[in-house]
Amino acid sequence: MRPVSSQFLLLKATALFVLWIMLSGSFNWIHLLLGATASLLIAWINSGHSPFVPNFRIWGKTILFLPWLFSRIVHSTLHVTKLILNPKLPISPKLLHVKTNLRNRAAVVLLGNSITLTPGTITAEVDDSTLIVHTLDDVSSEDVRSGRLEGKIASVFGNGDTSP
Amino acid sequence: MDVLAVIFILAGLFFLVVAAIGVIRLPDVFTRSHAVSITDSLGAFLMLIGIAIHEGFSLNVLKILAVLALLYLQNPVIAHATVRAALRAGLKPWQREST
Amino acid sequence: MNTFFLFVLLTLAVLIGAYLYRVLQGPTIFDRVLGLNGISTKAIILLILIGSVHERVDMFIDISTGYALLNLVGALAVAKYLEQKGLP
Amino acid sequence: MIFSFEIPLLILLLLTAAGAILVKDLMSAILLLGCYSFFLSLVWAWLGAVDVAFVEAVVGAGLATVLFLLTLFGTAPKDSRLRRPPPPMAALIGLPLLGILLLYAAKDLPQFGDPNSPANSHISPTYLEQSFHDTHTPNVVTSVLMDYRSLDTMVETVVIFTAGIACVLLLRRKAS
Repeated sequence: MRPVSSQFLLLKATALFVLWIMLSGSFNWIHLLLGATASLLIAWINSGHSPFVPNFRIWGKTILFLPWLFSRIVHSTLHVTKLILNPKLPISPKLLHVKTNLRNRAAVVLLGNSITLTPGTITAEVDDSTLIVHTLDDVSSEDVRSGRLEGKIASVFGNGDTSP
Repeated sequence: MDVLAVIFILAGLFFLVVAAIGVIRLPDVFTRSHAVSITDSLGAFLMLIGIAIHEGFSLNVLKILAVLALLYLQNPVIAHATVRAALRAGLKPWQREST
Repeated sequence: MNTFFLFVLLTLAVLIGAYLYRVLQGPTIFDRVLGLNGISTKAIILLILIGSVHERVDMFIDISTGYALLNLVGALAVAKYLEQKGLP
Repeated sequence: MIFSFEIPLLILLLLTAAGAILVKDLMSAILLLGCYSFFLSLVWAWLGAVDVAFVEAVVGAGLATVLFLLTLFGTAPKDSRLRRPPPPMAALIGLPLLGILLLYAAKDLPQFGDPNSPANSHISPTYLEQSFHDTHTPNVVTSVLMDYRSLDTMVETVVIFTAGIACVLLLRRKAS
């Protein structure tokens, strides 16, 4: 078992605590105390599972990456909508094998999730360096094939791709 | 304010209708999962933003945004798990016969 | 505004019917799982809409959050099961 | 207005229930049951019974599906298809008759939300006004469950606890 990162523990506990406040909606001190205790306890119990060590430096860049991703989602949603509403159904689905140079596991997770979140492409299998992507047609898979998405994510994570 | 909410909700409804049509029309699991992901990405987004505008600013808006974030985090995971299970179970993706 | 919400609710019910057709009909088990996932996303939206109609959104959002979280567990369990057992 | 959204929900509910009975393998039946309890929770939510809807959504749609799946994991042979004998004649005739009888009896019940019905004119106001004085519990539902019906709830808890122990015994990993 890896040593528990106290930063990560606190982060988890804070997220849980925010969820607690949101669900209870009460700022009574006994409720807040109960919530803090419960979230710390849950974060501590679950601390052994996560393979990721958080890297706080990339968070700002990740948040900047999200609007771009959202614009791509809107773009491809409109494209898939046109495909579905077309009476001839002009789709040519196929499986792509996409090699990725990303070495950071969090980066691969972000890549796979972004691909799946974009309509028209879906990650079917993730290996260490290969993703099998199912696409609806060639237009919707353009971002993946041209490596644009991967480039964006690589720039989010910086060039420090050395840590596996 | 309400006009804006109505516009957002109707736009969301449009994408949900398109997704339902896709789920009926498309030929196999893999292609249908694309149709479902339209719902998850833009339909739910527009719909929930519309409701949030209708509600006005309060703690509820924060909760709605949290549900939205939850949807955005979990739907790709579910879709990926389903499609991966389908692929590993040996389902062959549908292809057009003419090519 | 309430009439409009009722219209939206009825449309969503019809759309759920489309997904239910996929769950009932689906040639493979994966189509059924996919239909169920679609229905659960609609469920979350519908619950919040119903809350908006009843003007008690805060309570209904709690339900939809709980439902969404457990839905994730359920869907992953289903996928795991199918991965191990293959096509029935 | 209140009834116009229930009808499509009830139709969906009936379709799902029929599908769960008629479907050919156990896995699909489990998925359809998940659908079913989700629709049921929507009906509860629409009627305004939020806590029942919450329990139905969390336990019925979420937890029960996972528990059914765990059971399938542990017990299912390779072939989980259902082979069921045709239903007996008595059930085919008797159950619809019973349903008609129940519907006929339901006609005499007070209307939904009728302010003059006995439940709304005597019982509910008493509990709403007296429960805090009696039990000092801020939530009326909790006070009814935990104080007025405490014996009932205690025995229910015993039943659930026993079921939980049985589940743990059946599902725990074999120590090898």
